[in-house]
Amino acid sequence: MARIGVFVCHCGENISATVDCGKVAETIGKLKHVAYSTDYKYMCSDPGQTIIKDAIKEHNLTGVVVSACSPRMHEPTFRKACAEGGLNPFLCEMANLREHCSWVHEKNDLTTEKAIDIVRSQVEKVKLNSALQPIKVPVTRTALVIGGGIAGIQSALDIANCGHKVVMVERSPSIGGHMSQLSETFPTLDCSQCILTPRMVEVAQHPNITLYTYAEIESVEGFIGNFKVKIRKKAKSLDEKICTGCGLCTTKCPQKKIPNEFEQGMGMRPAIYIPFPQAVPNRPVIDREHCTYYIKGKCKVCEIVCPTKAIRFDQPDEILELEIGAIVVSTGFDIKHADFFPEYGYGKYKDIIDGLQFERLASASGPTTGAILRPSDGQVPKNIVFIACAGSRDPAKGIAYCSKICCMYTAKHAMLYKHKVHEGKAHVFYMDIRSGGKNYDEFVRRAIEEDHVNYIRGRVSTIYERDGKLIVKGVDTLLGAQPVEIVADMVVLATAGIASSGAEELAQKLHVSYDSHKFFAEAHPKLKPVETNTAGIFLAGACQNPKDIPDTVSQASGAAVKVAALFSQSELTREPLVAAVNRSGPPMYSTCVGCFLCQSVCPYQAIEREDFKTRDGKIIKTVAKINEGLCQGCGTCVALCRSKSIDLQGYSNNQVYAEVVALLNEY
Amino acid sequence: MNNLIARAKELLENKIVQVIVGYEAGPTGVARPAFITNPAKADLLIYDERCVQNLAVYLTKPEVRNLGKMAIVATLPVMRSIMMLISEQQIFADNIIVLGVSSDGSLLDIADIKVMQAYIEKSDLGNPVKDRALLVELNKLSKEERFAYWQKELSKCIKCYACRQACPLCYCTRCTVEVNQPQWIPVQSNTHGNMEWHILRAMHLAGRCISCGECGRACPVGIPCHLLTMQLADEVHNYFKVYAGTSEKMSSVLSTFEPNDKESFII
Amino acid sequence: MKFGIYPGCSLTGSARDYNESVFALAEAFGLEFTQVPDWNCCGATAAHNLNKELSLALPARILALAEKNGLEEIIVPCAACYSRLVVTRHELKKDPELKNRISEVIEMDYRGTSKILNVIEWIDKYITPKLDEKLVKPFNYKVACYYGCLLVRPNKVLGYDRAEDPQTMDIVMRKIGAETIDYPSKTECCGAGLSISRTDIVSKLSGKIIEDAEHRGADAIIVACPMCHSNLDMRRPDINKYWKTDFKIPVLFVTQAIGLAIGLSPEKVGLKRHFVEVKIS
Amino acid sequence: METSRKLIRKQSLEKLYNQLSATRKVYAPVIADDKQVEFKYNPGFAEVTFEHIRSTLSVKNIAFPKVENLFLYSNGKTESTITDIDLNKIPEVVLWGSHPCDNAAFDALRSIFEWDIKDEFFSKRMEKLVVIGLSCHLSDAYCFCTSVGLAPNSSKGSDILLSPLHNGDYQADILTEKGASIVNSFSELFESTSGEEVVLTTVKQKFDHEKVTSKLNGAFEHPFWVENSLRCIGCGACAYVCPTCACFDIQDETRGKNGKRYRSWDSCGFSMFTLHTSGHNPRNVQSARWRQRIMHKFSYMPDRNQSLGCVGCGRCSSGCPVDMNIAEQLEALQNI
Amino acid sequence: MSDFEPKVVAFVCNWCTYAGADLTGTSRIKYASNVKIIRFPCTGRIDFMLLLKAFANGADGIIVSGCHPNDCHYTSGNFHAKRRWIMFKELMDFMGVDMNRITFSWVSAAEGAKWADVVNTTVTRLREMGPYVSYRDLVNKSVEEEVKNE
Repeated sequence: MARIGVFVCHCGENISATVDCGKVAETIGKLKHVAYSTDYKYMCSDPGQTIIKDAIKEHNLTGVVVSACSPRMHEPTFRKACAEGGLNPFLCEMANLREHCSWVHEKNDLTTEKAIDIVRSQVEKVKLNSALQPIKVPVTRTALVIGGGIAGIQSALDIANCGHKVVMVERSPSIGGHMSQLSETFPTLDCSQCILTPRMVEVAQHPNITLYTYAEIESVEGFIGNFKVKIRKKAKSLDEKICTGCGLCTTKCPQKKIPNEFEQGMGMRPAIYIPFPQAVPNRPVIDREHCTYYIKGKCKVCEIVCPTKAIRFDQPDEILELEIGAIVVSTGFDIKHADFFPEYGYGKYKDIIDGLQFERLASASGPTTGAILRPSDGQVPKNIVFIACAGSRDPAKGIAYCSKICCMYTAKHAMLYKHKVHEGKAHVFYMDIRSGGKNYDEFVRRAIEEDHVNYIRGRVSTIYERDGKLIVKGVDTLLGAQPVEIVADMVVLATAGIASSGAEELAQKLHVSYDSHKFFAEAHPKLKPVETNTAGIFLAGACQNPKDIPDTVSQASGAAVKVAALFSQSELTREPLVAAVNRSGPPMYSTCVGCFLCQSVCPYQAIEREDFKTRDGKIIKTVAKINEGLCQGCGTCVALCRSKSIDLQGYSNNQVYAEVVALLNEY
Repeated sequence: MNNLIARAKELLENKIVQVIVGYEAGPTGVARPAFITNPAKADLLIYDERCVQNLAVYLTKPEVRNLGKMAIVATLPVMRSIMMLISEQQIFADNIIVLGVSSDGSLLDIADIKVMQAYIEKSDLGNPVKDRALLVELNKLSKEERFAYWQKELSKCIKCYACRQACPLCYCTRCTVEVNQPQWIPVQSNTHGNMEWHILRAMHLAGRCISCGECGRACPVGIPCHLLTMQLADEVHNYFKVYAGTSEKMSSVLSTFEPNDKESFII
Repeated sequence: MKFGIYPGCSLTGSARDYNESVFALAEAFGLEFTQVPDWNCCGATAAHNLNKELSLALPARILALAEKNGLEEIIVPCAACYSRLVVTRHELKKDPELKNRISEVIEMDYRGTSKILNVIEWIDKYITPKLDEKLVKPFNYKVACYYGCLLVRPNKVLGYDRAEDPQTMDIVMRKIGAETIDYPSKTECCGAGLSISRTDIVSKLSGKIIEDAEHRGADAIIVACPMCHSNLDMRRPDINKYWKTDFKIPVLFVTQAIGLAIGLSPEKVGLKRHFVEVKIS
Repeated sequence: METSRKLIRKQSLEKLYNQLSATRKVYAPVIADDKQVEFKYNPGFAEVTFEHIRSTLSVKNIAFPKVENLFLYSNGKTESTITDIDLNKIPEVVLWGSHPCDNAAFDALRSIFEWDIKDEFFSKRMEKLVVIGLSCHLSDAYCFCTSVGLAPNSSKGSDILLSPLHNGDYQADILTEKGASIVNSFSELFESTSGEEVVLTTVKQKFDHEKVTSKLNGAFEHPFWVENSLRCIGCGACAYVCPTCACFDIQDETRGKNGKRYRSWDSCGFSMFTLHTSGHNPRNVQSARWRQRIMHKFSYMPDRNQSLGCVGCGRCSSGCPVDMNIAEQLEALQNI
Repeated sequence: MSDFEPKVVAFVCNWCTYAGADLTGTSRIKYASNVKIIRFPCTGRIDFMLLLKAFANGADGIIVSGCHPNDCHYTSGNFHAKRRWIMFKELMDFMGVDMNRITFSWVSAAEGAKWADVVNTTVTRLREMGPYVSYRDLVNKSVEEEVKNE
């Protein structure tokens, strides 16, 4: 027989001011199976919790209903108290008399009656609660970091330094990401590569890190602690073990007219190439799409010149299968290019470039070795216009968000230009200057005040070319919406940061959600910014939304800590509020009939197949089975299941049914 | 019909299948299901306008399955049922030979599932004409009149579950009505409980009903319960532009979604 | 199929040259039109500033009349009329309740079944396919296609060409042998609705467009809107006075240019009605 | 009691009906809107049909309703109180115009409900029941009363049996005290017999039920059952329309603190009928359940209840969605 | 009818509407006390049969509420729920059950005021509609049916 204890809290006067707590306790005390019912000023206080613990022992309670505030507030508190009192914590329920009753209704009989109804329905529910045990899941202590930009590098190093194994996968031939393309970084104007390359080398040399470049994620199965990941190592067409990275092949390759990705198309590279001089690993790959041998069937110059005979034209892609415990997604971002802007000529004007292209122009290792020159004619631009918010914060362009980094890098660009072209004039069109961050606003002020960059608050409506110049037509809203026309030599668009190409496909492989802009979605915007909705998969950097280097690095370290925390024990404990498919003896095994419609309804791929077989291996029946490691307990499958073969622990059919009946009937 | 018999004989004689599920004439003249395992008895097979039962219900019946590989005489609803059963992993396409019959009774050449799918796709997949007319009539009534109509009809229900048993898609080994923790549907037959049962049944067939009308035909007390599932089949098409049982990869309407599914009643 | 034509006020008044060229082309290509019977004002440009229902009811009546008379497609040469008709169709499609209300106002059933074609869509669909065989005098000039505002905006509603740097007219012109220049004033404002009230502004704005076209070496400006034409052509003396210039670049309707290219006479396509003399033929 | 035979003219029959239905519940057959024949309480005489072969449902519900409350309960803090059903509230009912097969079925039911201990609900209802039966002048291919020892004019189970005469009048056989008491109350409506001939249908005998019973003994494992039940879909229609099927389920239904225990019809044809808590199901396939149905009616009941469990009404076959024709199968059974 | 106070059961998801209703409380926004809330992890968990059970047990009205589309804590439970309610509503309409007695809404954890508004408009509407007599009759009649022969 159930023996339920009911504890009605006054919450000071928060509840008792409108609800007659004594009457609630008294009325509920008369119910069948209620062994103990009392009210108290502060149930959550130490003495209050002691009342519960004592009552559990004294009355040998089989269930507890704490009638107080919202369970979202104190459910963990009271469940813990019950556990300390010797009762399984999942045999404790809360009746929400504060947020859902006393605070929202006037003091009258109806309010007290409602309180009684709420408590009664929880009494009926708790009678049907089961003593649940936390779920234990084993953990493979190897992390996978997807993406080798600064976010991935930071995460990988942090995790590896905690003593855990890390596998890093980067789809391009070298790690380094966008940061390796940058010239100097705000707000300190230190050289990006100078601070990044040591980290890149550290990754390559770290005993705990295995690096796969030119590789992509093929598939991800499993769940937290137990992922099975397939990685496709694209053929680099050479034997990395033999190759010394001398680079002779790259200089002899006859095909040299391929737009260089690293230079944002502002330089050319051969078909066999090392993306940039500091690349890690510093070994070339053959771009089969452009290589003459793969296109026409002959050439093989690289093979001939290679001193170590490392070229392997017939090398196949390789598929690796790895056991992984946690995944950090750090796939970064892309930017929109000038061709996205009709009003700026659909990309047809060579001297309208984007921010990353400017970075390459300004970089000492870039195509102009750091000289700011017009792409069209190689002249030094005397008049340069920077346009912030190119695409960003523009719902009409489908990008309502702020790309966050552009204000700062535009100021940096203008400064770099002024430092290199002293007599030149730099203009910045902006909407607002968003320079929140340590030393950020000071940096912008320096650009304006010391480097005399002309900041114009307004948008640019159109740019067109006339007589070899770019006519920039905009407006100065601080001068009463005065039209402004600048005859410029070059325009730099601070284009919107967007999700990295392939982000959507990757999200689908990982089964993590993503927003309408294809940025990966965090589990909670404030309190779980590095987690995803899929347990065991974490986010770092700009794959979540555009962010600057300090933010990226912080988040990457945050993700690393999440991974390290997960890896701190050999098994993981989870709340047991998960679904379960019933089981019974043969010949039924389960009432599940195996239609597997629940598989398509489950957001977490938590539903698996289980075969029941005869001794000689013939399948008698295949039924659904919940993977407790994956199930998050939403219960959508439960409501869908026609034969009611799935139930949700903590919100079972029996429990919710009892709640409905108890809310509406006299007892 | 001769083609059908010849084909059935051939299949049995060559041991391609062990049983032909088709129709025969009973002693009172009604057509009824027949299970022919002996080629000599293939002559019993008939196909004419009396042959209306949806034979797909036998595809999931253990004792019929035990007979071995089967060939089934399949009208359009049977074919659509087969599609649903494959998509819901209850049967395997490889284990069945479909002896398709067209609406005029001629034997179709259904070589495989692809051919069957093509045949289904070019057929009229809406509800049967006579039922469409009934639905139109009912939809014309006021809400109160409809409530009264269904109360009257469902008061007749004796909970024999012939509607459920006759339906090829009600293949669960345990039905919700047999769950007693909690007792979702009262065991006894009363109008209210009967109504809950028929709501449950219709909802469980939402997006799955292939409009064969078998449930209504099976009802011994003449409740037009097939109109409930057929109304939902109409609505499924209205809202989601799909007909059930048109592909072996059919994803069920209620277990999938589109983010932009349109509704007008959620505030 | 029955084609309808909705001329609107301009084509029967200030833009008779346009009207003549459209009909001349149709005749040359064996196409026939039925004028929408009992047509009324489309409401441009004033109605939508005053009363939304009126601004929708006027075009809705035109469309309802077209439907009623079985006109599956109607060509609307005037860009302003085109804009009003398409916007109305869009608004009424979006809001069924509004559609019912407007149907009551016009006392006619409006369903939205007639297709609305602007002049370039019409050319693309019915003229271009047979253009090669009829082309006798390639239009070997450098031209600046001027689209103005209403032909391509609001782009999301019209769904025609692209709002910035539109191309459709350029493509048509290149088909008849012209060289089209790339210039930024394609969709700059001509002064449009201020044509009567503030001719100084028209002079300023239209002048900039003409200057840009001339500067880039165009021999002619090509338009597809009566309002554009009148601002660039009829207002030329004012423009020249305003800018103290002597722009002589002629302004042709796209239909006139095609007409010339297939060998129609300048009179036939209404060139004689222009204010700025057209020395092209 | 000594049976007697009277004549009742057509007009008098109407008077009898009207007077009976003015004073008590009369359960009589009518043809409903959807052409189904159903029994209703106190329909107008004009509505009452004399021309039906069989009603869709049998009339067993008058003694064995589809749902019967057994007792009510109320849960208190520590104990529950039980309220019995007041059997005296069960009203007197005249069953009018039911055919001999249905009336004979009451005897079969009695053999179950009053086998060892008397089921007080059933017994009370039977006690309050007066049956004015009607011999059959119509029959169809589904009828087989003659094969189970009955006939179109069997008097078994009737208190009064009416049989139609050629001239439209009715012959009334007064068979029991209850019958006599009705005739006595309305003696002015009854006359002496005229010698006019009774119109009866003939029902062809399809099998010999004793032979069937003896064949069944030992036929438990016969392949017949699987072969002949393949098309059975396992619904409960046959059991629910059957006048002699007596299986029931017992359930508690609680709402709030009050509840009731009731019994309601069940069917041995349902797959879950014999499911054990362990998961084991002794009759786990439909053939076993079909066998049970026939065995029960033609072997176990004759053996233990000294009564056949079938009256040959043919409802199970006419109502079956897949034409499981019981007479056809019994005919075949006697030759296995 | 003016004194009539409808009984309303609300089926809400834990993450949005339950939290939203908590916010209504924290904001001390008053609303009608007729509504009693049952907490579910997700709208996807809400079985349509529970709605019928609420009516059968004497509810005059029902509120079903969860996270706005795209906001589901479990990413897609509310989308599945939406389809389920579409079908349920159409079936109920066809059977003549009064769907004006059920309010379906999306109330986020931030919409405390919207929750109060949803409750108040529902209760006001139900007060005007009066008790759900026809459904209650159906249930009561069914209870009587059992004793029809007595």
